[in-house]
Amino acid sequence: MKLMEYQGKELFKKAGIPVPNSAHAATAADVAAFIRANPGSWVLKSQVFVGGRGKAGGIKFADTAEAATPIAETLLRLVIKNNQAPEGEAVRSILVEEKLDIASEAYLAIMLDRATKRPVFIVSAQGGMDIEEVSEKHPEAIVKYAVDPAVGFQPFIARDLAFAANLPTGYHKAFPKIAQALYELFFSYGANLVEINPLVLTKDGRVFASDAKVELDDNGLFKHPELAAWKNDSPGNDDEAAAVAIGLGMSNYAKLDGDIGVIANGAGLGMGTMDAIRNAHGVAANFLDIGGGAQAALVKKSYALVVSNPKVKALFINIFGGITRGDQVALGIVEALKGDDLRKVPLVVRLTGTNEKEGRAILAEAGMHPVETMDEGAARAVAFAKSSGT
Amino acid sequence: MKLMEYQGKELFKKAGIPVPNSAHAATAADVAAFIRANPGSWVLKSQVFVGGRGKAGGIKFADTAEAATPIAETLLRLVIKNNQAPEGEAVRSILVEEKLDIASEAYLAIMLDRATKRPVFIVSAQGGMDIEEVSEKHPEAIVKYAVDPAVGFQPFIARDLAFAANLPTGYHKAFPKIAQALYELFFSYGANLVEINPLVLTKDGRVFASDAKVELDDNGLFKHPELAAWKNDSPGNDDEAAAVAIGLGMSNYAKLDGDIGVIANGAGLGMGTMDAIRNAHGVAANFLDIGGGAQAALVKKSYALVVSNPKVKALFINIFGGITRGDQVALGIVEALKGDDLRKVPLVVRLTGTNEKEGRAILAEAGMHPVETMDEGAARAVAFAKSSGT
Amino acid sequence: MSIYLDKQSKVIVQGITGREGAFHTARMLAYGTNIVGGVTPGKGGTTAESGKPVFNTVREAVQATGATHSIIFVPPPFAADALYEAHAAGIKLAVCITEGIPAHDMLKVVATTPGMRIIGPNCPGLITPGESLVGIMPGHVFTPGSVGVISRSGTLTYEIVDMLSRAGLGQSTCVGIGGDPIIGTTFVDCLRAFSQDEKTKAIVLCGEIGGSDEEDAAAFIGEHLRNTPVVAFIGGRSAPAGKRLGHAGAIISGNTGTPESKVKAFQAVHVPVADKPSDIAALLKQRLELVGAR
Amino acid sequence: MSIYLDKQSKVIVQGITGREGAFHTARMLAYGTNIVGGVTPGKGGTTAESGKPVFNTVREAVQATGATHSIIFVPPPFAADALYEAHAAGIKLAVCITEGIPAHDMLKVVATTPGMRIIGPNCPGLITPGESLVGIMPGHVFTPGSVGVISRSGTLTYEIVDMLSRAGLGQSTCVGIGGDPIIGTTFVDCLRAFSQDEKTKAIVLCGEIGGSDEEDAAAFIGEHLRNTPVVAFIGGRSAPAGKRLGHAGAIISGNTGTPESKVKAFQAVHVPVADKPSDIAALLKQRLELVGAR
Repeated sequence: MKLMEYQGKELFKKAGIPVPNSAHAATAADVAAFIRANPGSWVLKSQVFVGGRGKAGGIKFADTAEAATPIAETLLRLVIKNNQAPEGEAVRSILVEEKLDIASEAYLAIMLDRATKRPVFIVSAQGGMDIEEVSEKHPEAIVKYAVDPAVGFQPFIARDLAFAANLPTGYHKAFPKIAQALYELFFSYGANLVEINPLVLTKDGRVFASDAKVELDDNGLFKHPELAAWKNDSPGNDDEAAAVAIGLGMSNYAKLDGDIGVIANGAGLGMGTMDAIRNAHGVAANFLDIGGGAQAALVKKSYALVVSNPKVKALFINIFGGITRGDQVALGIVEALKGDDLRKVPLVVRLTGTNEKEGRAILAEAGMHPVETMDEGAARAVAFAKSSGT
Repeated sequence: MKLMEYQGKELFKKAGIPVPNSAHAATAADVAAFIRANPGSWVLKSQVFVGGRGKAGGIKFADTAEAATPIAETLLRLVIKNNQAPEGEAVRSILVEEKLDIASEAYLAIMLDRATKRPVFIVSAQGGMDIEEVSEKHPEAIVKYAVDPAVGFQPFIARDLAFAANLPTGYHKAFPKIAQALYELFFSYGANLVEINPLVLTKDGRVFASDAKVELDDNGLFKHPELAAWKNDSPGNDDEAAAVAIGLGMSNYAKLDGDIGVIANGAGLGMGTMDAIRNAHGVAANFLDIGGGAQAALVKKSYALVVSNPKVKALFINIFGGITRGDQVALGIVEALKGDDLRKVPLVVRLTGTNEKEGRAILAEAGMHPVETMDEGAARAVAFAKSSGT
Repeated sequence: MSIYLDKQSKVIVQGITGREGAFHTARMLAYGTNIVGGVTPGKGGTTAESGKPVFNTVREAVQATGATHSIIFVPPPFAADALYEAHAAGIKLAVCITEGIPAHDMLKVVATTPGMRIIGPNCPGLITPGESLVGIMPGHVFTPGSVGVISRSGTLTYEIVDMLSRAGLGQSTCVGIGGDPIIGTTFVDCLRAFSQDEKTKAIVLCGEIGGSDEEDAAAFIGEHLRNTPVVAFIGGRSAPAGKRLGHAGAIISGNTGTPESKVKAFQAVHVPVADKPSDIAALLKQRLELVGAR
Repeated sequence: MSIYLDKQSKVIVQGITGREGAFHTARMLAYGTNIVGGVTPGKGGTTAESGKPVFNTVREAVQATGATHSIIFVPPPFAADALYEAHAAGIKLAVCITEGIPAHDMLKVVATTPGMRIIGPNCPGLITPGESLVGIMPGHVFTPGSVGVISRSGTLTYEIVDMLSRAGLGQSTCVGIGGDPIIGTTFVDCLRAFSQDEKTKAIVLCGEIGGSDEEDAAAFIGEHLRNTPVVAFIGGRSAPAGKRLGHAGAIISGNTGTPESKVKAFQAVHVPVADKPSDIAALLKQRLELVGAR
């Protein structure tokens, strides 16, 4: 689950990480009212999940309520795009934040590192919008420390990072406390990533987290029921909600751009099935992994979810059973096709592995004859979709 | 620092360990008033640090305020003795506690184990007053588990202990939560020992910590300033307070029964000096370790503390300097003997090790001539004490 | 020979009386796995459906049976505890089938259970064909032979192995290492084990987009397995960037973990990357002939 | 030869610019210890009183000097952090002089710093006479020779070594293991090292009341050092039961840790226990003659 800046900063505040004064506003009127009540220089920051909002014009300044109103209206109509999100993301709300008198911008993050199997601190004295460029062109300006989870955070880690990254001395007093608080937040919320970019040193010597990027591990969310409300704001939520609604894991369904529906067991086979469709010159309409050990009812619901996408012209159900049993899958398919409540599309089934014989018998009784291989199934599904016209 | 039962139970309550209803009372009138306001069957438990209060008559029952008054008066006059504390300890106050309808008594403790360098859980289904006898006669009835500090408490540990100790099934639901809470208390307060004996299962199926023994590591107390008030109640406090008052560690001074004062640097040498005095057929009046790196002022204050004990007839200052410097010790001795504000007793000095030459020069100037060895010094001090008459 | 598992390996099942535990215990026994008992707290002293003894704790089970291997069918909130329990009881290899374990739980488990090899979590387990299956794989697609198989995916592995078997390429040991961000045993761990296994003459490596495990594997192959025929496959190459498809590992972010970076890494050490699973067997045969011809 | 330390060992001082750190750095340098630098955060790039370079972090110090040994003069609340830092920087042996470290801090340090030997805390350090001193011991009482000395006490060790030296019994290495409840290196660790050291021909072991380290040491001697002359001494035998005299270790509780139990354990493996420090040298000479006569 990704958090928006204002949500991340709420966690930061609780953890004792200094953040600038701010107010979260959903309308231009709210923005203006807040600035009227709190005279000063303010930054209006578009709240979106995609990166690059600064370069896309999503961050503006205002000194008065009057100046702020049209700016806020413009921001709230903005759709922010970048390479990773070409379709763009509409700005949802605005964080009105104290304008800082910046002396220096540093970078501080902790992420879960697969390779070392440890939480890794990443620090640079050259924070700000161009951190990725710094990373590419001056990798030596970025320092890292992989924390032993058995040891946890220790003060020396912060000292080591601050000295190795050559943080300006103005940071030295505040940095260890911020690094420790950030680690505790990372640890207690089971985060994949916590990032402060920039970590600002002001001209009067204060240090603030001027941005907040927090990504939590979905598998650990059950330990934090208090965050459930934010879950609804999280991107990809429509697909996740649909998956969860029928009893799948939240990342087991994703709608895509093509016209061939996919149901597979296991994420690997699901992706493999999409690859096979691409190899057969088709495009998948979705990714759907029924998980391990799915029962008939779940197979039926998965069918319903896939065909609820009107783009779907053909469906390829590709099962290689391990923990999943062929008979349960076959029963689910037969159930799904009964009656008229679910849309029918040309269907290709491939069914092998655990309880394959029982499953095939059930399908045969219903007049269905599975294909033998994934490649064969993909080719036939693509042919069905093409023959159904555009 | 040792806690009394009522203090330990306060920590238990905070940690979520179930304890019986109770009130802590300093006078018989308070006891009676509480029972009058809360009719029922109550246990009156003498609050002392020494063990064996049950066998010594320190625990009594009362169903009415009238019955309780004389009992409480008797208890508050009681001095409880055992093998470890032959001089006895006066009862300070009374814990008035709900009388439990006991079905079973178990034992649960966690202690810091030097040998494994781990916190060790100790569990027995045969708790109660005779746990030490159980330990001697039926060691197999006592099960242990050494927790890896890098891993910490995990639920399987409680399951393993409960099954291995054959705890009655009535305990099984409550036990893992209590074991976990006890471990967290042990860990977060830096305890040397936390003990529940007995852990009572009542006839109506509830589980309670019916007693509480908690001993905290003095070195870790700086992390818990909120416990400072209890420190004053802790046994040995007079000696500890005297030591801390002059700037020594709280366990660096202990008054003993003999007549030969001892000042040494290092606990090992301090104990060695006492041994040497015993070998010379004398008895030490105290243990005093000036610690490592003592300055002259501390040496003078230590002298003052030792001679403030009127039993002291002779003083043996035994220094083998490592981190402690001979010149500072010599300066302190010279300072102590100046003027009339401090009592003078026959003094034997032994001074060797770091800055020995400088120290001897200072002493020589003041007309003092150190002995060469510890044995020689001990013998001379014993001779001084004996010749000073009884 | 084989790696990690053979006919003699004594296996217990943590969660043996649960729905999945009982079902797969029966299948593993049918395959010939030397299952010696199982654990379900509170059911100690009883006998499982499969006829195997049930113990209250792993320690009891190990003491009574001498088990060295464990397979864990336990829900995500309790899986880390099950792994700690296995480690404390002296288990040497634990297969964790459970999907959905918090990554931070695994972070700590992996860092604090030295001496115990963990396969998974969120994996199909491992199999030494013809000898022992400790997992949820469909045993009948595997055949004994000399190809070592390592895979981040579960079901895709069955696909690949099925085709290897049909092409007459039997397997020494197949390890499903799991697709989670933090796993106990990596490609490199398995490659190292295969490099010391006399029976394994060739290796198939089935990776995925995301992470850098494949790049690390390529580096190891370049250094230690230059003379062993290896064929790789990268799943999820048609996945759109930024989308999350099931395995948390399959996130593409920045330039690391892209299919291109992985393909490049393998090609640099002369490991062909199959375009689709059905090409793997043919590519491996070519490589084997090449070695044979030398 | 010697154990843990020799003339070549490169040593850094954590807390080199503090009062104690600076004082003992000068004394160690005077003894001949190969001190290559020190660490004080914020003073990196300067030069200490002793003329040695100061670094901001242990990592910098190790990178610049190749140090393998560290001695720590840091107040109790920060000592655990200093030990973690030494470990993370690759230090192989750390001597922790600090007195008053919370036992729970040491519990975790000891459990999570594999590969680094910790001497102490609350100890006088170690010395290989004539070669190197990493500690706060008064160097002049030590003489090179072949007696290994291990002691839980600091100052009492000086006493004992002084008498050994006067009796012509030089020392190979002397280790003050410290008197705290949780220490990094135990009697048994040192005995094992001495048992593999060719130069060490005899051992003096200076224990204390409390704990079971002496009993463990006796068991090790019985198994592995039957042919080495060993003499033991137990300090604090006149301490009243239940009283706490300085070292938390010196608590007598129940029947464990009593002087009687320790004396009995040593006598069972034919290790004489001296009544007083001044008897040790004579007892050791007797033992050496006995071995010589065989």
